[in-house]
This record gives sequence, C-alpha cells and structure tokens, in this order.
Amino acid sequence: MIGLEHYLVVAMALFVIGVFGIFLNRKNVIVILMSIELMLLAVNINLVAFSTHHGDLTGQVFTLFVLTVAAAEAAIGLAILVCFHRNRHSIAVDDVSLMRG
Amino acid sequence: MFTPLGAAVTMMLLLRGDDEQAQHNVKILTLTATLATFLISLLVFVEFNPSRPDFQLVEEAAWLFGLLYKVGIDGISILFVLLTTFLMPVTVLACWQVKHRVKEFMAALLVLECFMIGVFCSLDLVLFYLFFEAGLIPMFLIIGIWGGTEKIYASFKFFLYTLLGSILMLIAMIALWLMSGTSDITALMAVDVPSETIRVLGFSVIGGVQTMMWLAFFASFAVKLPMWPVHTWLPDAHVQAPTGGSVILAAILLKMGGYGFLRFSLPIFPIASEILAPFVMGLSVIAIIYTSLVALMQEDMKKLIAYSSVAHMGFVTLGIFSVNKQGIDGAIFQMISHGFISAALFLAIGVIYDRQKTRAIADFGGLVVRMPIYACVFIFFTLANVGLPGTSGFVGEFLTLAGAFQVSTWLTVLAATGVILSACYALWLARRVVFGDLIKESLAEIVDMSPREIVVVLPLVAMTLILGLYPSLVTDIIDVSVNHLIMHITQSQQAVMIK
Amino acid sequence: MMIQIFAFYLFALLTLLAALSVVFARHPVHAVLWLILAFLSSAGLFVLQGAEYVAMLMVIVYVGAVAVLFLFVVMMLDVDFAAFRANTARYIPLGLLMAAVLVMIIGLAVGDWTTSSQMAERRQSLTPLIDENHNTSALGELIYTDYVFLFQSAGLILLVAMIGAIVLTHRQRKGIKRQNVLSQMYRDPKASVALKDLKVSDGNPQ
Amino acid sequence: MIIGQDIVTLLPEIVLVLYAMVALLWGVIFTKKDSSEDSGRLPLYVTSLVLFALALWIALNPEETRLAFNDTFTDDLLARFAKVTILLSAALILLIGREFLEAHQMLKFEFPVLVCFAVVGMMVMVSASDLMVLYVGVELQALSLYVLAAFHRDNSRSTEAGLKYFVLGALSSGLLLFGASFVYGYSGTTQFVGIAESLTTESSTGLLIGLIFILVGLAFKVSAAPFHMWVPDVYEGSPTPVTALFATAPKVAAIILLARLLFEAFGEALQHWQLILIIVSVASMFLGAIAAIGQQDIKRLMAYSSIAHMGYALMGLAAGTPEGVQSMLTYIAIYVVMNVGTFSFILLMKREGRYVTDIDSLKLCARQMPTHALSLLVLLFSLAGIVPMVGFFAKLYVFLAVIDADLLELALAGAIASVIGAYYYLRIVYLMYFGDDDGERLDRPSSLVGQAIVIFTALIMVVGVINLLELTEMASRATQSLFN
Amino acid sequence: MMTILLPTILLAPLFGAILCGFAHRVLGERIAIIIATTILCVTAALSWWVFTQFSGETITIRLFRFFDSGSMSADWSIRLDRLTSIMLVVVTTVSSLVHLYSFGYMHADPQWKEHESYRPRFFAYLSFFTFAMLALVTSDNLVQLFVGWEGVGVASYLLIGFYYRKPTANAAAIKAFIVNRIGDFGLALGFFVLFLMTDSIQYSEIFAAAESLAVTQIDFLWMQVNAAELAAILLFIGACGKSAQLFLHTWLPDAMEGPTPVSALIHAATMVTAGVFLVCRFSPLFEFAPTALVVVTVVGASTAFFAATVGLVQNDIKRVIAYSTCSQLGYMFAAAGVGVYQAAMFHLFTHAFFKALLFLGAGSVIHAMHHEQDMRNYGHLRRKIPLTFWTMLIGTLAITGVGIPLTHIGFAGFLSKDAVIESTFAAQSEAGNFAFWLLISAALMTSFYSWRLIFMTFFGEARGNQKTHDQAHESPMTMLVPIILLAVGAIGAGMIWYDPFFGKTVTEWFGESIFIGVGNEVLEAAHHVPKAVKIAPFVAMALGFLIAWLFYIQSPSLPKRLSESQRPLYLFLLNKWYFDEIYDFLFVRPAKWTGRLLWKRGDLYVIDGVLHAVVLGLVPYLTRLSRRFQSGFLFHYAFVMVAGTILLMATVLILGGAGR
Repeated sequence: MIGLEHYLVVAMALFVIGVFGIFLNRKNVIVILMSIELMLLAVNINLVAFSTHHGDLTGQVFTLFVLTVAAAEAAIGLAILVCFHRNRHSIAVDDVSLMRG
Repeated sequence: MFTPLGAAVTMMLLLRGDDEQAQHNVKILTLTATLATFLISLLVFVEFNPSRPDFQLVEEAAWLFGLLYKVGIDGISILFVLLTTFLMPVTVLACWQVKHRVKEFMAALLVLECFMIGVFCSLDLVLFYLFFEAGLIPMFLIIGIWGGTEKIYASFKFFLYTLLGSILMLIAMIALWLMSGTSDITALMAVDVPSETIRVLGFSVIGGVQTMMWLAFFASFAVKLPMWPVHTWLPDAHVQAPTGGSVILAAILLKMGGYGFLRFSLPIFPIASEILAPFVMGLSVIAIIYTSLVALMQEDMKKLIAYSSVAHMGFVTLGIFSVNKQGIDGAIFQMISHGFISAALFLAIGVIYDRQKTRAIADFGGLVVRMPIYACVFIFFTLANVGLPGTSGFVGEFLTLAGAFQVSTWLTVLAATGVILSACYALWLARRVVFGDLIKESLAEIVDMSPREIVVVLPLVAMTLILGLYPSLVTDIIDVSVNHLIMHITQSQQAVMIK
Repeated sequence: MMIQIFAFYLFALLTLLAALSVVFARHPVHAVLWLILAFLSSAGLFVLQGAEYVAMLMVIVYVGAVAVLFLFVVMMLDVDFAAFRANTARYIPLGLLMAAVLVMIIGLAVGDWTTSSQMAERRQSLTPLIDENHNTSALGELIYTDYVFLFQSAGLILLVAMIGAIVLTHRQRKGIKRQNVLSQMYRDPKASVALKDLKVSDGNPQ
Repeated sequence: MIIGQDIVTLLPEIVLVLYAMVALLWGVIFTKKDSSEDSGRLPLYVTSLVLFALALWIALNPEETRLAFNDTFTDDLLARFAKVTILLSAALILLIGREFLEAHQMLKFEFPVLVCFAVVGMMVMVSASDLMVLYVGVELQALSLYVLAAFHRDNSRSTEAGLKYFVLGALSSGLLLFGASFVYGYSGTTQFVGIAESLTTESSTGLLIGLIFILVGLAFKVSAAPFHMWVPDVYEGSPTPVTALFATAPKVAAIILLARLLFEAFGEALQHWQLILIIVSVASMFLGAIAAIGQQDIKRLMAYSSIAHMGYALMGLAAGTPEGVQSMLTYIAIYVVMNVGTFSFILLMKREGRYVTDIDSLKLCARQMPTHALSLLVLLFSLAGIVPMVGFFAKLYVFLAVIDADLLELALAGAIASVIGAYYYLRIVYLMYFGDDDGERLDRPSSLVGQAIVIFTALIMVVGVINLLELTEMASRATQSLFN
Repeated sequence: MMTILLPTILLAPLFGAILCGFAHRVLGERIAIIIATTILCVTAALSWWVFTQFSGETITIRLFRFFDSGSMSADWSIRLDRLTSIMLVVVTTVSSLVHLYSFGYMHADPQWKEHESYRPRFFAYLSFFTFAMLALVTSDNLVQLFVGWEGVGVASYLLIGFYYRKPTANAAAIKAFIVNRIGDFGLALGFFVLFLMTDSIQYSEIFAAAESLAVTQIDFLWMQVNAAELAAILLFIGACGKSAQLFLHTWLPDAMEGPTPVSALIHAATMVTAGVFLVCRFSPLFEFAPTALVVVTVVGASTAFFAATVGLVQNDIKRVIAYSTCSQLGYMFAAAGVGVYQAAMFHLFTHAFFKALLFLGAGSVIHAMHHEQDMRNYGHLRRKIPLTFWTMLIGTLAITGVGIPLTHIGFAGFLSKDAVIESTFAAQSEAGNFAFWLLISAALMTSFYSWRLIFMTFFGEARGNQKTHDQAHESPMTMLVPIILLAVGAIGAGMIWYDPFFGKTVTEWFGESIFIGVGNEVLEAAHHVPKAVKIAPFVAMALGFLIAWLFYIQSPSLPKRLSESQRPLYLFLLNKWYFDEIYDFLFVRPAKWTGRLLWKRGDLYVIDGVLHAVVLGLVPYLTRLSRRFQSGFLFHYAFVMVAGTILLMATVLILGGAGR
C-alpha cells in the first residue's frame, strides 16, 4: 500500500535535489531558477499528500496558490534575468560580481 | 527647581547662540549662562540644609516605562554640582581663544555642563545612566573637533572605552531594577540584593548576585575614574583634547566614577563592596605606584598630568573603599581638590601651549625668566598637586591615607610611596619646564600670562588655598551624609552577618 | 491496487530522475525539457492521490506556461552554455554532504510521522467531502468562498508579475515609428493640411 | 461565506488595491508614449497622500480585534500598529525618493503602484493568521520588491541586486513553503489557532522542523544572520529610495508576522524557537556590528546596520514574553524612524549634481550643512543606541525585557555588540566633523522634503526622550491584543 | 597678653612674606624688604619677651577650625610650652639676623642680570619659611605639625632652588624636597598609627594615651609590633629626613647650592633641628618606646661620626660646615636617644648660634671672595677681612667646644656638647657606650676639620686667583652686625642658660613639656660621671686642633701625601661614602627604569596592546573575514543560507530545544 510516507520521501528527495541543484549550477541562473521550481514542486507534492491523507482540501488550495505564485515568480525572475542579460550580456552571475565585501 | 533651571538656562542659550553671528557674543552668552548656573547652584546651596542626611530639594515626575524623573541633592552631590558650576565659567574663559567653530564648541560645553549636573543630581538609575553616558557625546566632539593631531584615535578610544564600561553597568542596572522593582536610588538603598554564594560558569561567586552586579557597576566607574588597568584612554584623551576639554575631563568627568562608587557601589551592594574592597584597594595602590612611575618618564606635559590624575584617583578609590569616615571624607575631598588642581594645571599647560603649540617638556625650560607670574602659578599648582599641606591636595591625600591605614597598613605604606613619587615627577616637571636658564631660541619672545588668563586661574588658586586651610568648609557639608552612608553600609553588612 | 503501486513508483522515479537530470543537464534546453517531464510525472502523482484539478493545473500552468517561458528565455538569451560546466565538480562533494544532512533531518521529521488525535476536528474545509463531490468542484467551492480573499490576492500577485515583467523588459525604443491607429483615424485634415491661397504671380519668376 | 463584515475588515487593503489599479490605469492611459518625461510625479504624490490617509484611517479605527475570512485574517491592534508604521514609512520614502528617481529617469508611474502592491502585501502579512495568507502576503510583497530592486533596469548594479534578491528570496520562500507544508501536514491545519491547539496536545519533530523552515524563510525577510547575505549587495545595488524602503517597511512586516506566528501559532513551542532566535539574534548583532566597520558605501553600511538592528529586535522576541514583544514593537518603530531619517540624509548626498553614497564624500560636511550634519549626528548616535537619544531607549527596553526573561547572557552579548557597532557610526561622525580638509565637498542639499524629514526625525530622536511619544503605550496595547 | 602676642608672632612673618612677595611692585623693592625685615626683628623681640616671661605652664590658643573628619578633628592653634618658647627664640632670632644679613649679601648677586628683581622674592621666601617653622613649633596637633613640617620643606625647596638658572641648584632643591618627603612618609605613617590607636590627633590626648600604647600590639605590614615603638620609630624616620640623619642625609650637603644666608637659617639653625624638636616634643611617647630610643641613639651617634669623617676632606667651605651640621645634629639625637632631651635641646639652642655664625661668616668670606667657595683657593685672608676672621674664630671655638674642663665656663658648644657626651656615658647602656665613643671620636674630627677650615681660609698663602684675592674686602655692616651678634651668642649662650637647660633648675624649667619616664635617671647621672669622661671631649678637641695645626700650618704638604698613600679611603670619604651613587643605583635608576618599562611595556604594550589586539586586530580581522565571506557570489549566499538552516536545525535537534 502506498502510504503518505512514500509521497513524503519523494517530496523530500525532490526538495533536496532542488537545493543541491542550486549549488551545483553555480553559474547558470536559469538552472538555478529551475531548481527552485523543483523545490516548489516538492512542496506541492507534500501538500497534496497531506491533503489527501487528512481528507482536507486546504492542502490542495494551498497548492493552487503555490502554483500561481510559482508562475508569477518565474515570470518576474526571468524578466530580471533578461534585464541582467541586457546589461551584462551574460547570465553568469559569478563571473563578475559588482558588489561584494 | 534645580537642574531643569540650570539646564534650561543653558539650553535657552544654546538656541540663542545658534542665531548669534559674532563669536564674541556667543562667548559672552555662554559665560553669562555658566555664571548664572553657578549663581543658581549657589542659591540652591544656600537653601540646602547640610544637617539632614536625606536627599533634599527633590523633584519628581513619572517618566518612561515606570522610570522616574527624579532629581535631588544630598551633602555629597551638592559639592560636585558646585564644583561643576564653579569650573564651567572658568573653562569658558579659558577657551576664550578658540577661533574655530566657536558656536559649536560653546554649545558642546553647555550641553556637557547640563549632563554633568544631571549626573550628580539624578536619583533614578536610568536617569543617572542617561546623564552619565550622554556626557560622552559632547566630550567626544570636543576632543574630535578641537583636538590635537591624533584626536581621532584619542576620541574613539575615549568613547568606546567608556561606552563598553558603562554598557555593562546598564545591564546590571536593568537587572537591579527588575529585581527590586524600583529604579529610585533612594528606594534602592533599602533593597536587600541577594548575596548568597552562587555558581557562575563553574566558579562559585562569593556574594552572589551582588558581586556580579557590583562588578558590572565597577566596570563602568573604574573606566570612568579611571583605575588601573583601564586607564590608558585618559592620557590619550587628555593629550589630544583642547585645553577646555582637558579641564572638564580631569576636573569633573573623572569624578563621576568616584561619585558612582559612593552613590551606587557602596550603599546598594554593601556585601559585595566588603568582599571586593581589598581588590579595589589593591588596584588603587597599583594605580598610584604604577602611574606615578609612568608619569615620571613622560615627555609630554599633559600626559604627565594625566597620569598623575590617575594616581590621584587611586587615592580616591583607596579612600572610598576603606569605608570609614576619614577615607570617604578624604576621597570626596580629594575629588573636589583634584577638580581644582588638575583643572588649573591643564589651564597652565594650555597657556604655554597657546604660545608655543607644543607640549613636549623638552621644548621648554627657564620659563620663569620671562614669565614670572606664570611660573608662580605653575609652581603653586605643582606643589598643590604634590599634596603640600596648606593646599587642598594635602587634605584629601592625608585623610584617605588615614582612612586606609585603619584598614590595611600594607596598602597605606605602599600608597604613601606614591606621595613620594608624586613629588618626584611633579617637581621634575617643574624643573624642566619652569626652572633652568632660558636658552631655547623659540622661547625668547614668550610673554607672560594675560589678565584674562590670570583671572581664569585666580579662583582656582583661591579655592585651592581656602580648601587647604579651611577644609571644614567641605567636610561640614558632607559630614552628615557620609555618616549616614557609613551607618547604612555597616548596618546592612551586619544584617547579613546575622543572617 | 497493484496498478496504483506500480504507477506511484513509475511516477515517483520518473519525477526524481527528471529532477536529477534538470540539475545535471548539459544544456539548459535539455534541462527545461527534463523539467517538463518532472512536472508531468508529478502531475501523475497528484492524480494518484485524487487531486485531479491540481494535476491538471500543474500541466497547464507549469508545462504550458512556466516551462515554456523558461524555454523561451533560454532561446532568447542565446547564451553560450558550454562554458558553464567548468569546474563544478569541486562543489559536488560539499553539495552532497549538505544534501545528505538535509535528507537526514527531514527524514527525521518524516520518520516521526504521527497523526494528531484531534486532527479530524480541526479540518477546516470538510464541507465538500472528497467522496461525494468532485475534486474540482469542491476546490472551486472552497476557493470562491472561504478563500476568495486569498484568491484575489493571488490575482494581485499575477498582476504584479505582469507589471514587473513589463516595467523591466518593455522598451520604448526611440526613433522607431509605430503605427498609431487611433491617431491615424482621428487625424484631422484641418490640422495637417493647410490650404493656402497663392497669388497667381507668386510662383512666377516674372 | 463572505459577509460584509469581512470586507469592512479588509477595507483599507481593498482601498489601497483599488487605488493602485486606478493609478495603473491612469498611467497607462495618460502617459504620453513617446515623451521622454517621467510620468510618475503626480501618482507619486497622490500615492503618498493615499498612504498617509490610510495610515490615519487605520490609526483611528476602533480598538477591537476583528477577524475575517474564517479567522485567517486578523485585524487587531498589533496589525494596526504595524500597518500604520508601514504606511507612514512607505509614504515618507516615496516623498524623499522623488528627486532621486527623477534624476535617474526612474519616476515612472509603475513605481508608486508597485510600492502600493508591496504595501498591500505587507499589510496582509501583518494580519495573517493562516499559513496561506502568510505565504500570499509574503509573496505579494516580495515580488513587488524584486521588481523595485531591479527598477533601475539600465544599471547593472540594480539588476544584479534584483537578481540576487530574487534568487535568494525565491529560495527562502521555497524553504518557508516546505516548512509550511510540514506544519500543515503535522497539525492538519494552516490556521495559527489550529496549530496552537495541536501543539497543546503533542509536539512532533515534524512540526518543529516545519517551524524551523518557516523561521528561516522569515529570518531571510528580516535579514537576520546567517540569512542576511543578500542584504548588503541588494541595499547597495538597488536605487536608494528602494533601499530605504527595504530597510523599513518590509522589516516591520516580517518581524511582526514572525511575532504573530510565533506567539499565536507556536506559543507552546517557546523553548524550541527561543533557542533559534537567540542564536540568530546574537549572530545578527555581531555580524552587523563587525562587518559594517569595513564598509565604504553608506548604503552598504546601513545594510549591516539594519542586520544588527534586526538582531536587537529579534532579541526582544527571543525573550518570549509580552514585554519582549512590546519592546520589539517599540524598537522596530524607532528603528524605522531612524532609518527614514538617515536615508533621507543619504538621499541628500550629492556631489556636483550626482548622487553619491561613498562614506568619504561626507568629509567635513558639517561645514557645508551644519544643521543637517547635526541631525545626522543625532540620528547616528541614536542608531548606535547612545544616550540620550531615543535609540538608546529602544535598546534599553529590549534589554529590559530580555533580562526580565532571565536571558542575561543575551543582553550582555547585545551590549557588547552595540559597543562594537558604535564604532562605525562614530566613524561617520568623525568624517563629518573631524575629517581632513581635502577632497570635494558635497553639494548643498536641494530637496526641501528631504531636509525637513532629516531634521524632523532628528528632533524626534531628541525630544522623544520625554515620553517616547507614547510609543510604549501603543506597543503595550498592541501586545495585549496579541496575547489577549 | 600671650593670646595676642603669640598669634602675632606666628602670623607676622606670613604677613611679611605676602607683602614682600606680592606687593613689592607697588611698594618698591627696597621698602618691601625693609618691611619684611622689620617685621621679623619685631617678632624676634617679642619672642625673646615671651621666652623670658614664660612661666612654664602650657598655654593653648585656638585660632580657627581646621580639620574635621569624624574623630580626626583639630584646630589651627598655638601651643606654648617651654619647648615652643625655646624654638621661638631660636627661629626668630636667627631668622631676623639672616634677614638683616641678606641685605648685604644679596645686594648684588652675580647670578642675576641687571633689572631682574630677585630680592623681594628672597625675603618673601625667608619670611615664609619663618612662618612655616613657627607653625611647626607652635602646633598642638599632628596635622598642623605636618603642615609646618612640609611648609618648611617647601620653603627650603624654593630657597635651595633660588638660583633657578643653575641646574645643580634645581637638582639639589628637588633632592632636598624628595628626601624630606621620604621622611615625611614615615612621619605621616607615624601619625596614622597614633590616630589609629588613640583616635585623636591632639597632642594632649596622644600623650595621655602613650602609656597604654606601650602595652598595645599593632599589626603592621607582616609583623606585629608594639604600637608605641612603631609610632616612635616612624616619627623618627620623619625626624631623620628633616634633620639629615644617616641614610636620609644626602640632601643637606647639596642644599648648599642655595644662597648662604639660607644655609645659615634653614640648614644650620632652624629647619634641620625640627627633627630634634620632634623627638623632644614626643618625649612622652619615646619614653615608652625603649627600642626606638636605642635606634635614635645609634643613628644619631653614627651620623655624628659619619658626617665628621666626610667633613675631614671636603674642600667647599659650605660643605664642610654642612657636614658639621649633620654631625652636630647627630649629637642632639644621641642625647635625645639616651633620654636626656634637655641636653638635646641645649645643644640645639647653642648650636643655632654658632652654626649660624659659622655659615654667615663663611658667607662673608664667600662674599669677599666673589662667590668663590673652594677653600683651596683661599688662604691668608686673615688680614683682608679681620672682623670675619675673628668671628669665625669664635664660632670655631664654640663648635669645637673650647672651655675650661670641669667648670661651666666656656664657649657655647663646650657646655652643650659636653652635656651630650656625658649623658651618653651616663646612660650606661650598650647604645650609650657606643654613642659615647663615636661622639668622642667625632669631637676629635670636628675639631680637626673646623680648624682645617680656619687654617685653610685665613692662614697660609693666598691660593687661587690672585685678582680675587686682591679685591677681597670686608663685608658691609649689615652683614657684620648679625655676625657679631651671633658671636656674642656663641660665646655666652652656653654659660647663661646652662642651668635651666642642663643644670640645677632643669626639671622645673622644662616643666611638663618634656616627659621623663619613671626610672630615667640619666640626666641626674650625667652630672656625676667620672672626671675622665668630662675631660675626654676637651682632650679630643685639643688633639684635633693639634693635628690640624700640624697638617695645615706646620707642613702643608702632609695632607696631600696622606691622601695619596691612603687613596681609597680618601676617595671613600671625599665621595661621602658613596651614598649618592648607591642611592642612584638603588632607587633613582630603578624608578626611572621601571617607569619607562611600565609605560612602554605596561601601558603601551600590554594594556593598549591587548586593547589594540582586540580593537585593531581581532575586530578588523573579523571584519575582513566577514567581508571575504560576502563574496558577491550568488551560489555562495545560497549555500550559506542552506548551511545556516541545517546548522540551526542540527543545533535545535541536538540540544532538544534546551533553550531554557
């Protein structure tokens, strides 16, 4: 029987992969953004799993909002990225960092 | 009735001073204000009844979160208030030659005066702290803006050093306040701070909470006073500060530490004071000998006097923590007298610094040839600094030593060697600066003190002599208060013993 | 039941595999494609749990909008991605270590799973029982009643995203002539054409 | 079910949103397409006015706690306290930032609109009594701020700041969400009240871990160490008015949200989060104090300063008592005033017509503009927590609460950090007053509003000593509403 | 009568000093110094009147309140008893004569440039000194005594350093003050002991309690000692400092840098005898402190001997007299030490006359020789300055103790010195015997160096700068009159006052001012010593004279040969037993060295070093660290965040929420 724990484990793995992805792709912002999307996905799996388990729709409602926000985040993130690219002609955030210290 | 009025006068002046364009007017106004404050304090003094041990002329108002705005004076504080108000006009006069940003300078002085009076009058923990620390800001500015070449180092050292000390006190104050539920100093004296031995970080602390709090307060006062080994800010601050700044610093600001010991450490933490008195007295003696020796080798006049101040403050702590009549009387007297003497010495150094723009001892010599009046004044205060009988310096030292002798002969003997050493460095200074033949080219044209400078110094001479010949003037005022204090301490110590 | 188990493992493994591939992909375009796979398979997981609406939304919003947006940007920016791969290996051990610790900690939470005894009493949105109502309609009922305020706020977030995207990326290029239909339509002949009486002889050099 | 009362409760937010939309429409319609002129001057003023009006309105609301939307939205005194602070600071910052924005051709009508949305987000945050509301509020605010950070889109620093802020912000909200999902899972509810109930019976590691994740997410928002890394870069890169905004309103929102979350939902888990808060606040205070010393850019310096200040505010929360919250509220309100004042001074710093932020440019500006320098001096001393400025009382109050909660060591750490911190404020004072007489001078300040605000806040710092403007009273009532 | 007179005597010199010191610009120099001198003369006359009229009953006059701190309270007041009256006479007489003398001596001092005003200052100092000295002798409590005690120290400091252009004078002044301070240190501690034990600083109460002190133990430093002994010894340390007794004597010879009248007044007649006065004043205490008395005797006798040996070889005329002063003071202490305070006072009294005489005479010689002080450059001055010669001769006769043995006829020194020597013998104690022999040998040496002085100065050939010799001339009358007056005193003082001081009426005369303990029969015994003892000083004196005559008249080359053959001894003596060098090595240099060490190492290196290590080292290091941490790399930031999260979680989970 597939219990709640299974889903939680999947979500956990997904979340860790997302976090891991951020470190791994330390230059490519786009992949970093995708990693964040993965983290949000993990959250969604968690929420839905809990929701189903509790027989309570709140989790799913939450998921809806997470989805929405994720979309908005993606839009804004990419917009900023585009701006950044226009200014620097690169999306490698680590090549030159103007601000440090 | 008292501080507010003094402060109001100063503040009012501050605002008007901002509008004044002519520097001269600013100076005149400041002088008037300080004189007025002095007069007011004299009036207060007249109204003050020295035969009562409690606080008088108390003003009280509710303030922030349960704090009080409560001011008042007793026999001890009135003296310091008078000292402050007396010295301020002198300082203002001494700074007459400030050319650079006069307005700000005078404003800083006035604000400082207000805070200093506040320290000596406040009867509320936090109010005290407020004034105690607020004085840092104008002083910081005075050193920083009008100071010498290394003013930045000196002012930062001064500020951060004292801030670190006082912030620890603040923590203890808060704890004390919460523990006792009152921030009223008079009420606090009746509070019995627990003194059972506790364990902190694996060490058992005798005197428990009292000791911890006492140490926190001590940190602040010791830095302010300053005691060895946290005295190193003082020489730097003095050397860099302008003459007026040095005067106030030495004459009044240092006294806040001693006043704090009398007002807080002793009456509120009697047990801890008893436990730690040997420690403080030991430090005092180290301070006396150590700084006297160091003073011996100084090449800068102000530094020398600064170190001598540290040594003299060593006598103060020695006296205070011998907790007997002579000791405390002597300590208070020493503070007052040091107020006059060190002020005068810094003024004297200022006089020649104004002329030569140097303070190195080696740059002077034989001043007596061209500046007889100056030499006279200088020698007078040097001798007063040495503690010559007949000047106020003697009474304080003699009484503190007499007081300390009742507690520990060892310490007294050692401290008394400081008296010898003080003669060594002070006379050697006089010899190198004032005596000898005038051979330095640069000094050939130096002129004697101007009438203004003489007017500045004269009151100090007078006070030094009067207090030296008739010390009862001071001791009568503090008599009842000090007796009360000692009685309070011994009673609470006994109460604990019985328990 | 077997099918469910099989489907769960299929989708779960697919999701994780896809996620790993996203992270390790050589080319961002591949990463985006892997991301789409991850989304799709997790939508499958949702379906397995009876959250059909969320699953559908997942496909539409994530795959249809977000992933495509990513793809679009990746294409648009036209970055040389080959250079990005250099010396990332150094950080893998550290990343792995942290991942491991994270797994342990979250695992602790997961392992500690207990259901509160009062859980049932505290359910906020019991109204549409899953068995009785369809998932979508139940959700709809919730969203438009209890959570209408949040729903509207989420709308606001989208609005902000829109404004933000426009503000940041929309450029008013100077010197580019655009067709302004309205201004063309409202163009007043009187304003643009001036009729002037010319004297007969004016044009004449005579 | 939606009932009128819910709407009424939410009315200020609704009004603000409606206004924002109107402004947006107005901008879209009336902005001349090809004019190079910035179009935002009017909306900016109007927005500022609206924010003021709303603040006034909220302040005059009756003193009662109102719940809306199934108790997911709380409008109590705490929320109102925060909202007024947020609205006022945002309004003031709009005013002082106008000149800067115009000078950099950034005064588009979108700017005030985005500020409005951010403010709405913050208002939602401080009223949130539900994890979802919390999340939505945070995101609404955060997304607007991401855009604002990158608003100077032709400036690579600004966009870099935006990018950094965004990526890290997204990461933090990911963590927060993950935590929220756990909390939901283990307590079965997203409502604070419900969470609190479930905690009364049992507490599980799952809830604890969820709590920590949420705390991390919010700590990021309040820029507490070690989640502060974005702060200096973003502060430095963002346009100065935006920086000013970052330093004030969102901090208020986040920390009050934190307070509500911790006390309403996790009040029972005090001993767990107290430790976290202690660690975080000590780390923030020391890091803020130490790292600021080496800074050359005043915005960056203010960034570290705000990290340190948040450490003190968190310290108040860490006390875990009503007094602690009260002290935190007082602290944060004073902090906001000080920051508004300081930033309006920073926005006056111009050299040869160009805005500068390097500290060295302050050299001897006391000669150039004595009154302002004096005001800044007062503000800096206040920031450093030195008597007799109001800033001292803020710290005093926090220490008071903390010591009352028997966390003497924490207070001690705070005290020592404040001494270290005093150094860099003094450094500015030193530059202004004692510095060498070389280098170019700053221009005379031009913005009247800015000048007025600098002087006014400085006055508050001094005059406020008398009774702290009844702030403690308000904070105490706000706290009571939290603990009812 | 006394109640008006005594304050007048006390305060008049102060008035004179102030007038002379500050008002001379208004009054004119000459008038100012005349006023000061007149005042002093009047004071002296009044003092003599008091001295002769005084009944012996102790009188105390309170002036005004001085000191008030709990039980430590005292007034400014005057206590008149026999001791005081003697001192009054000594002080004012010598002082007034010195004032007078200074008129001539200071008239044209080559140390000063034209138009420099120095005389009023000099006279003011002199008058001030007189005042301080009077305050000392008239005090009725410890604090006032201390005031006078240090006051004379200051006056001495100012006067020794009077020639402020001369570095040696400044150095000598400081040395004098500091060595005195060391004595004062002991004195002050003695006061503290007395105050601690008796809870009072009034003489009367302290004396009343002296007996009980003798049976009280007190913890002092590491030991437990008898309170009376301790107080007495500490007081004696003070007396040593002021009276230049052994170990604290080094300042006195150097003090000769001051003008000669000063030497006469301060360093011969008055100030240096304050120590003796102190011991006599505290006789009630000392009588209960036998050990302290032994110390006093031994130190006094040793000083007498030591100073005499050094005096043998000195060449500076004033230094010779200075060492002789030192030596004579030793006599006085020896007398006091064996319990015959009267003899000490007697010697003090006579010594004032002849020593002042010698100094003033030497001053006259110096004046004549244009401030040349080296005796090797003198010689054959007998004819040039006859009056000086004769008076000096009288002084020498007085100091060497010429008189007719076994009678009471002789120069002043004869009577008093014999009294001292007899007393020591009569004490019949080990210390007394020790003192007796030392004093006898010292008497021999005294005779030798005094005659050596006379011979080198007035006899033989004229040495040194011939021109100076040619211009040598007798001093003006203002200088000669005081000398002559003193010479009269030096001749007659001993004979006139033998009875009251040492003879039959002694006990009644001193009354209660000197306390003689029960069983102290030394005074009585002194009159009945064997005849050999009575003659011994005379023999020693004669022997000394003969040797001197042999050395300096008969065969003037002898001293040179002797000094070469006994070079180490000679150098040892010439360098005053190397006391200065040893002190320099033991105290001065270590003090400077420690001072520098503490300053550079202690303050600047350790304390500030630690401070800097923290403020300028640790904090900036952390700052740099934190700045490096703030790398600007996005992934780095994210890493820190996640790492922070993990660490927080780990902490919380491990500590299990052990927040409280």
